[in-house]
Order: sequence, then C-alpha cells, then structure tokens
Amino acid sequence: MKTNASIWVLLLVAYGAIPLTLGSNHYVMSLLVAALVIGGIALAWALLGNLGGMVSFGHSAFFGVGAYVSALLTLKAGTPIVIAMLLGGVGALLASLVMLPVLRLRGPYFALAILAYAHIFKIIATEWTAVTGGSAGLSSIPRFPTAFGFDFSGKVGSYLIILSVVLIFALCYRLIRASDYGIALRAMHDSEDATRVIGVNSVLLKALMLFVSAFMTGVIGAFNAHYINFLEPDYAFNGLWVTLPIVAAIFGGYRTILGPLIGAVTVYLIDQLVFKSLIPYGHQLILGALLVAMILFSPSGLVPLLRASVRRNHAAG
Amino acid sequence: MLRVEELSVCFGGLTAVNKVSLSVGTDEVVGLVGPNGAGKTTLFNAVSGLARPSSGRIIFDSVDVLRAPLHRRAKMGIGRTFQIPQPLHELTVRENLLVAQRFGAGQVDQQKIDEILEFTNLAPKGDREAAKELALTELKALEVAKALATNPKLLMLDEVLAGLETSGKRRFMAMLKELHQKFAVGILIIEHDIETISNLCQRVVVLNFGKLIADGAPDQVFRDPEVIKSYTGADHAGSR
Amino acid sequence: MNRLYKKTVGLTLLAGLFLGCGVAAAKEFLVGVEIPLTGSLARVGAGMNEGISVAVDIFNKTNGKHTIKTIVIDDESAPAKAIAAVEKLASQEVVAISGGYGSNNIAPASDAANKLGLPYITSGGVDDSLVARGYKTFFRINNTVGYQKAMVGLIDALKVKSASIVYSTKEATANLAKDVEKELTTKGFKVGMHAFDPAITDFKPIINKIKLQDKPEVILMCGYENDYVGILRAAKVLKPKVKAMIGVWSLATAKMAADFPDLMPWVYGTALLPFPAEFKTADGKLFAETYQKLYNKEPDYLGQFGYVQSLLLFEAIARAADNDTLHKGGVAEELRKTDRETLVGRVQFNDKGDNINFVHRMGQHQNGKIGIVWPSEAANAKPNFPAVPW
Amino acid sequence: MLELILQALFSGVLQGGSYALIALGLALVFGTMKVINLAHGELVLLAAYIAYTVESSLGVNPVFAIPLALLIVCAAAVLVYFLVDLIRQDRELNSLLLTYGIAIILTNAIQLIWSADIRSTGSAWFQEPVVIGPLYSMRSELVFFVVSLALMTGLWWWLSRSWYGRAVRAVSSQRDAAKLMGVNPRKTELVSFIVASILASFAGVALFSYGVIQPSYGHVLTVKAFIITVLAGMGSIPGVLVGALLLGVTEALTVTLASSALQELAGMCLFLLVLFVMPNGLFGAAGRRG
Repeated sequence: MKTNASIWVLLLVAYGAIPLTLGSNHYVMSLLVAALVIGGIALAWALLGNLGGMVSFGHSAFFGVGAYVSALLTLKAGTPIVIAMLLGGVGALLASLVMLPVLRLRGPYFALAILAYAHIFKIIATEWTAVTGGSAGLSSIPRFPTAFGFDFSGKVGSYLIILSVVLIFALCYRLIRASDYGIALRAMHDSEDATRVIGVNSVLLKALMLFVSAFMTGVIGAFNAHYINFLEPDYAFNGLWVTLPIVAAIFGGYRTILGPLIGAVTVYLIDQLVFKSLIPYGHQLILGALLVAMILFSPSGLVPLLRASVRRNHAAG
Repeated sequence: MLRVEELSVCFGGLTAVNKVSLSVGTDEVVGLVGPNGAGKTTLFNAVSGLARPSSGRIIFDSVDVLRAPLHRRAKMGIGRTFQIPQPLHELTVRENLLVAQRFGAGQVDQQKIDEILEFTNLAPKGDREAAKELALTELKALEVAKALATNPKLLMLDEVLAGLETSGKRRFMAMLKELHQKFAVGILIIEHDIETISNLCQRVVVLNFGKLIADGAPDQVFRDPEVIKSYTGADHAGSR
Repeated sequence: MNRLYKKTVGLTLLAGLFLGCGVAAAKEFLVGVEIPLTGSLARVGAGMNEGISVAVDIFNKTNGKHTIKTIVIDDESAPAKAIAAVEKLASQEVVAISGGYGSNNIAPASDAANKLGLPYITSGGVDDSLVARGYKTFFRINNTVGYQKAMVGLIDALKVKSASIVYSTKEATANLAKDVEKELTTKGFKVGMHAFDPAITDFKPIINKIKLQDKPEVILMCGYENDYVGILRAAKVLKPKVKAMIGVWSLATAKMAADFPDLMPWVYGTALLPFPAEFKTADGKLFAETYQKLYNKEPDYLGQFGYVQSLLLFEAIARAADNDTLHKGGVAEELRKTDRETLVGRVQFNDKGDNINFVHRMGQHQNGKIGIVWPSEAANAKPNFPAVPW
Repeated sequence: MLELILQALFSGVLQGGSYALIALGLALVFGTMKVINLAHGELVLLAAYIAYTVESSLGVNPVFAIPLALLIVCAAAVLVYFLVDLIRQDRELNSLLLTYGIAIILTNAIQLIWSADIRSTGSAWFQEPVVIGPLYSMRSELVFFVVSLALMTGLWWWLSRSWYGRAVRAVSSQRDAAKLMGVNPRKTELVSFIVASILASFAGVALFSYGVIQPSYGHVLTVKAFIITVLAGMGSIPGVLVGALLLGVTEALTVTLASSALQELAGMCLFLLVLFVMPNGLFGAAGRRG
C-alpha cells in the first residue's frame, strides 16, 4: 500500500512538478533527458542480467542499430517517427538474432562475444557508405512532431517522451518478471540444470530475454537519434552507451526494476554536476571507482540497501 | 516404456557407462544398484539428457529420444531427482512446483499441486523459500514433488533416502511405496540399501564398472556370486 | 544595514538602466566555450582552447573599452554533452559561443545554439554538411576545400603525375581524401586509394602495397598524428621509391618535429606559419608573445585557429555592443560583415557562414624547422624536392 | 603479388609475437582464477607509458625502463588481485564488472598523468630497418619478437618444471583436486597475477618501442588478447602463440588482399567463427559452454 502511494507521488513529480518548474531551464532538462536515456539502457541491460543471468558489454550494438534503423526510415522512407522508433527496436531485435549462437556460451565468453558484435556493427555502419552515410554520419534526422497542439521536439516534449518510454519498459519488465517465464528465469539463475530437467527450455527463455532487452535498447537508441538529430558510427556504437548504464545499474541494484533507473539519474546527475567540476578532465575515473566500490561492498546495489535500512528503521520504530 | 539399448557414455578416456541395455515398464518399480562409481548417476544423466552418450539408443514411449534436448524429454514424461537436492533458488516451495507443472506438464493445476504437497508432507511449508528454509528430509521430498509436478510417466529417483535419519527414512519409505500406485508412474530407483530395494522393487539391475552384470528379481540377483563379489570387493556392505 | 544595501542596489540598477539606454557602455561580456577537453578529441580541443584564452587576453588588453570573459565547458568529445554544454552556456547568459571540435559534435551543438539564437563560430569541423544547413548563426573560418586546394596546389607546384592516398576512415580525412582524389583524377593523375581503420597500428602492409603495386611519385596522407607516425615509420622501413611524403593537419608542427625528429625530415603538411614562427604583422607578433607568456611554448596551428575565430567573434561583439544591437542578432550580423586580414589569411563569410577565402598553406619540415613552401606569395622557403625522411 | 603476401605474413608474425605476450598473461590469470582481467590491456599500456617517461626524462633506450615498469605494473597487478579476491559472491561475473571498473580508472588516470598526446619512441637504434631478403622490419620489432619467444619458452619451462609452475597448472585444471594435493590455490592465483604482470611489462615496453600509444588504447589490447585466448583455447602456451600469430597474419593479409579498413572486422569475424565452429578453441579442452 505504502509503496503504491510513493509510486503515485513519484509519477506526479516526474510528469507534473519537474516539467512545470524546470521546463524552462534547457540545461537541466537536457541533463534529465540524457539521464533517462542512460536509465533506459540500464533497465534493458539489467533485465538481461537479472532474468537472463547474462552480463553484456555489447549493448551499444542494439543502441546503434536501433538509432540507425529509425533514422534511415524517417530520412529515406518518410516513415512516421513513432513507427520508425518501434521498427528501430525491431531492427535491434533482428540484430540480436545473429547473436543467438553466443547464448550457448558462459559468463565471460558471452560478455565479450557480444562486444565483438558491437565492433562488427560499427565497422559495417562505417563501411556501408551508400546506406549509412559512412563515417560522415547522418544529419538533420527528423525531430519529434507537434501533436495534440504540443511541440514534442522541445526539451519538455522530449523529456515526456523518454520518460514515458522508460516507464512503459519498466512496466513490461515487471509483468515479465511476475509471469511464469519470469519465475522460471529467476529459478534458472542459480540452478540451471534443475530447471531444465523439469521441462524449462532455458536457451529459448534466455533468447527471449535477449530479444526483449535488444528491442528496448533499440527503441532508446532510436529516441536518442531523433533527439540529437545526428548520427555517426563512432557515436551510435560508442562504448559509453555500455559503461554508463552498467555503472548505473550496478549502483542502483541490477536485480531490481527501479534500481537501474534511479541509479542512472543519480549517477548521471552527480557525474555531470559534481564530479565534472571536481575533475574537469577525466571524471570518468570516479565512475570507475564507484563501480569498483559497489561490486566490493554492495554488489546488490543501493536500492536494496536502502530498502533494508528502511525496513530496519520500521522494525525499530 | 523406457528401453535403453547398448548405451555407452565416455568422459575423455573413461567409459562411465559401457554398452548397458535395460528397460522399465509403466507398472514396474526397478532398482538400480552397484558400488560407487559404477555409472548409475551417469546413466540417469544420459536418460534425462544431462550427459551425452557416445553410442547406443534411448527409446521412450517408442520414440528415440537420444537427440532430444533436456526440456523436451521432461515434457515427454521423464522425471528425475538429484542425489544432492537442487531446489529452485529464490522461489517458494509452491512456486517450485508451479514452475515444474507449468513447463513440464504444460498447464497449471492448483488442485494437483495441493495433492502433491499433501502427499509429500510439504503442505505446511508451501510458502517457505525452498533453498533456504527447508530441512534435508523436506528438500528430498521437494525433489520428488517437483518431479511429480511435471506429470511424469517414468520417475528416476537418485538415492532419495541417503543421508536421512531413521524416522525420516521410514516415512519416506511409506511414501515411495504409495507413489507407484497413486501417480501411476514407472520408477527407476538408485539405492545402496539392499533391504530397501528388496522391499520396494519387483526387479533389480546391477551395474559394476559401467557394465550391467545382473538383471532380475531381487532375491535372485542378490544371491548371484558376481553381484556379491562386486559389493564386497568394493567394500560396500548394504548397511551404511 | 539592510536598508543601505537595498538602496545601493537600487541606485546601481538605476544607473545601469540609464547607461544601458544611452550610449553603450564599457561592459564585460560573457562568451561560451564548448570544447572537448577529454575523450578522443581531448588533445586538439586543448590546443584550440589555448588559442581562445590568448584571444581573450589580447582582446581585453587592446580593446580598451569592452572586456570579454569566457566560460569553458568540456563536451567530452560527445554530441549529447556538446548540446548540454551549449544549453548550459545559454542559461548562463553568454552572448555567443566559440569552440567545438569534430563535425559530429559541432553539428548538434551549433544546432542547439541556432535554436537558442546564439552565434557559434568554429574552426574545428571541415565537413560540408555543417554549412549546407544555411544557419544564420553559424560561422567557420576553415573548410575542406581550403585543405584540398593546398594539397593539390603543392602537388601541381611539384610537377608530379601520380600519387597514392593513405587515409583514415574517419569522416574529415575520408572526405578530404575523396575530394583530392576526384580533383587529381580529373587532372589526369594516376591515383591509388588506401583506406585504413583508425585502430590499426602497423602500416607496413599498406606501404608495401603502394611500393610494389602503385609505384607513385608521392604519397599523400590524410590522418592524425598517430597515423602519420605509423605511416612514416612503415615507409622508413620499406623505403618506397617516392619523391615526397605529404600530409595535412597536425603534421607540419613544431611538436612533431621535436617528438619525432627522425621521422619528420622533408615531410610536408598544412601549416599556417613557419617555425620558428616569423610573425610579420603586429597582430601576429602580439599573438606569439602572449602565447609564449601564457603557455611558455611556441604557438601551434590549433592555437592559431582558436585565436582567430575568437578574436573575430569578440570584435563582432564589441561592434554590436557599440551599435546597441547585441541582443537583436547584432553579433551574427557583425560577424557576417567581417572582412579582415588574419593569421589564417583574409576572412570573409558567405551567407552560409563559410569563409570564402580560406586556403591553407603547405609547410615542409626542414632541418628541425618548418618552412612555408606553398603558395609562393606566402612562402619563406623553397621545397626540397625530391626528398624523403630516409 | 608473392612478395606482397610474404611481407604480409612476415609483418603478421612479428605483430603476433607481441600479441601473444599480452594474451598469455590474460590466459594465465583466467586459467588459475577463472577471472578475465579486463584491465590487463591497461596494465600493458601503463608499462608503455613508464617506458615513455624513462626515455623522455633520462634520454636512455626504453629497455632500461623495464625494471621500473616491472615494479609498478606488478604492484598494480597485485592490487587488482586483492580487489578481485575481496569478491564474495558470483565471482565469475562480478570480477568482470570489477576489472572493467579498474580499466576505466586506469585509462583516465593515464590520461590525467600523461595527457592525451600520442607517444612513441624516439630511439633511432630501434627504428633502424632490418632487411632479410625481400622482408622488411623495424629493429625493435625483431628484437621484441625474439624477447617474447624467449619469455614464452621460459614460461613454458617454468610451468612444466618448477613446483609453483606445476601448482599453477594443477589449479587451472582441477582446483579441488589441487587443494587435496596441498596446493594453496590463493597463493598460486597471486603468482599467476604477478607472472602476467611481468609479461605485461615487457609487452608494454615493446609496444612503446615499435608502435604509437595513447590512453584509449588499453581497451583495444584487452579485446585482442581475449580474442587470442579464445582462438587458442584455454591453458595452452603453444596455443596462445599460434592464436596470436593467426590473428596477426589474418590482420596483415586482410590489409594486403582487401582493405585496411576491414582489418578489425577480420579479427572479430575470426573470433566468432572459431567460437562457433570450435567452441573449445584450436587447442583447448576446457569447456566454455553453459
């Protein structure tokens, strides 16, 4: 009951208070949008990690493919942006199809094999000049349109779009986790053989999670392309699209749904507002240190830690 | 129902199961005995799909399942337990069965789950987290309950009695005796204790060094000099 | 206390209003600098930033009336951060932005600046698509064509007929390489093209291909510092029979001469000024002096570009302030009227913001110094030809 | 054409020699600890920058930087080891994330200390061309190729003869069995980390002597080293050497026969191909499937 109430308050703040009070401050809004983009990827990454039990260093592949597919569809075929963004997700999903063989691989092999795919996609985007524009990239990618009398291409509009996308994904994640598939996946985490002998097709389930994660990341990538209006291989497939979400997800707690989101917003804002003024050149160093510290001292992240302390306080009070 | 023909399983240079043939019928309870390292669990693994045989055939319900993946064999009706209980982590006892039923049997039937919980004496523990809050006897019972939830035709039990103290063992024995009738399953059971086997099984199969050395009624088989030699030679009296 | 404070503030405000309404007063203007100081472009960004600081120093000393203060934000070589930087600068009420490196960062950053009505001047991106947008607020003082003219001009002057181009698949280098190829081919040259991935380090296989298959008279290199070092090293080992090694940016610099003395002899590259710098104009001398004072080293081309772009901007701001059009789009208007000799030659902007006069110069490493060898009117040395580092 | 291919093979083999040195360290640590040290490339790069500092401040040949590089890189590696050792749960995956974080720290620290400028040796002696018939190379490449072969032979000898070497091998293949034999697995893990950092130090100095270094290069090295260990299959020194040579030659041949722009692609495709067709690598026996 109590968590329900706090979620409603959170929604009210996110949809009402923030755009109304900070909407005119372009700088803060662009920080929030960027943080939500990272949060979206972190969510998708954590879904694969939590339900699929897989660590990926190659999510930039899905981000980049989604961005390119959506940008090219709107630029060359005139597809409406909403449909193009969904197709961007589908494109990322199709890209994940070629990764299916990697699913048979264990831990580190999977993590790095998927990184190899990200490299390959980047080189393809660079070399396939006729379609992707090569290293010069694509510019003037269409912005979000005006709908219901509201200009979605502005900061507030973009913020509302990415906020909604990320929240819808969080809801999907929640539904998946609560479903039979989700329960089986949770069980698979530590006892894969035991789940398989009772009839769970673990490879199929993992593949499904890879698809979902890829789709989500692709849509986020597509959003970013229409928001920045510019794409080039180095940017679309940049390693930063993996680094930041990983730090965010681990920081917030990758076994929870809201953890990666809260982690992304916290980490990104602190990074940009505090670390950046502390060490102007090379503040990522602190991000690395943060990741190390979290893994060592609280591998399950901050959100479960907080929740535990709240519970303890309740018990005490 | 289950027919294993000339089955061999190799690990590197070692032949763990060597050209073994055996069968289990729908209305049979068959014991599988032999000293440690005789290849009993490996045989289970091969039949359930965890180990890859190097040659031979596994026929289940007149279908060759040698190439079928694990989960498909489970759906066809091959159920098994593990010697070291492997409860599904992070799930309650009931959820354990739910997953088994949903994926193994294909549909969820709460009534059946209740029935199984009742039968395995786990009903009071339904909402406990399986991996953390159960005692050994209960974990062993959960192994059987999980397998039952997949609606098996063949149940392979791997030393379900090992490690239990006497009273737990007695209760478990009573349960096993009923199992075959109540759920209409064929049973293949690995057990060291000769008395238990004689008590439960109509037929017993003996493995030694991966080879089948005897197959027949318990009283007959346990009098076979070769079987006795294999047991005493490996220093394995039945009373452990 | 409190009342006194209020009074003072009130008076100041009043005075400010008065002055603001009358003739534009001497005032400090905020200018934003959005530039990469970390990430892949950290080095070039830092170089440009030095030039910008020099421009501030000089402007504040010489203008006498107005002063400029800059706010620097690192864009981390990332487009999204570049946008955020521009927006943050706008929220801090800057009147214009100088900076940017890499067309991929400049495009979205100047886009954001355009939306906010802020003039944006740069020398860090040569991609044609930047000016194709036709923004009224966008200006740049260099372009691919200027580099192309310089390279082809030098090749013409050297009277050779065949060339092999080794180029990085990065955008600026690949574009330049293809443009040069096109022009040379129409002139009847035999041109071999060799693209390389920015990640590779061993250039011997490429140079060997050129040596055994292309057999050109000169090798053209479109890359960055690490690429040049790799290419020249491979060439020094394989010794292809060419008459000259010609590169573009970041090559004919004092830094390269000092860091790689054995690789640089007789190599050509674009250079604004000879080294040691000979500044003939008063403007140039002042620049070199100030640079020396602030950074204790000889200025390089990045600093010069950063200096020129910023000084032009500051002058336009001063003029706009004098005409009282500062907040009515006056800065962009005044920038467009620019017509001035600078360290990078005469600068005039067309209606898309491109510098129509931009032609680079070619320098050659000569005994640890750099001589300008093309065009003849700017030359202070004769090209040593044929000559290679080996 | 033949001349071209011969030179490509030669260049590829020389390049492979230094790849092998880097990959070997990664493979050794993975063997004993089942941990992929994603900061390994950064350790190599650290050694390279130490070589730069020694060369530029003392004006001596970069090989004289090796003792200092050994000292610092070993210390850094031991620190990494103790951090990894602190991990309590789910070590296989958490160690990946941990070393990933360390790699980020090292990359940025290197940039803070040495700035983003590119560095390479100024030693003329090292850059002298050496010509063997139709084959060309830089002296530093040949020197370090020989050095890396010698190091690998030494390591092979050490692993097969010394007590510690055998302990390392025992822990790699059968951790629990090794424990029963009285081997302390943690000690051997530490030893393997130190040996890996010795190899990394030499590889770093070599890298500085024939190549160009910049702060972001560490990541590339780690990925290449990982590709090689996959090609090799875990736990085989000759395998790592062959895998490294294969990668070097593939890259050089791609440049010669197709385009240099496709060089990285060729390496990645080779990696995936081997992963799918021969999941245990060209030489390995250990499984990596789930």
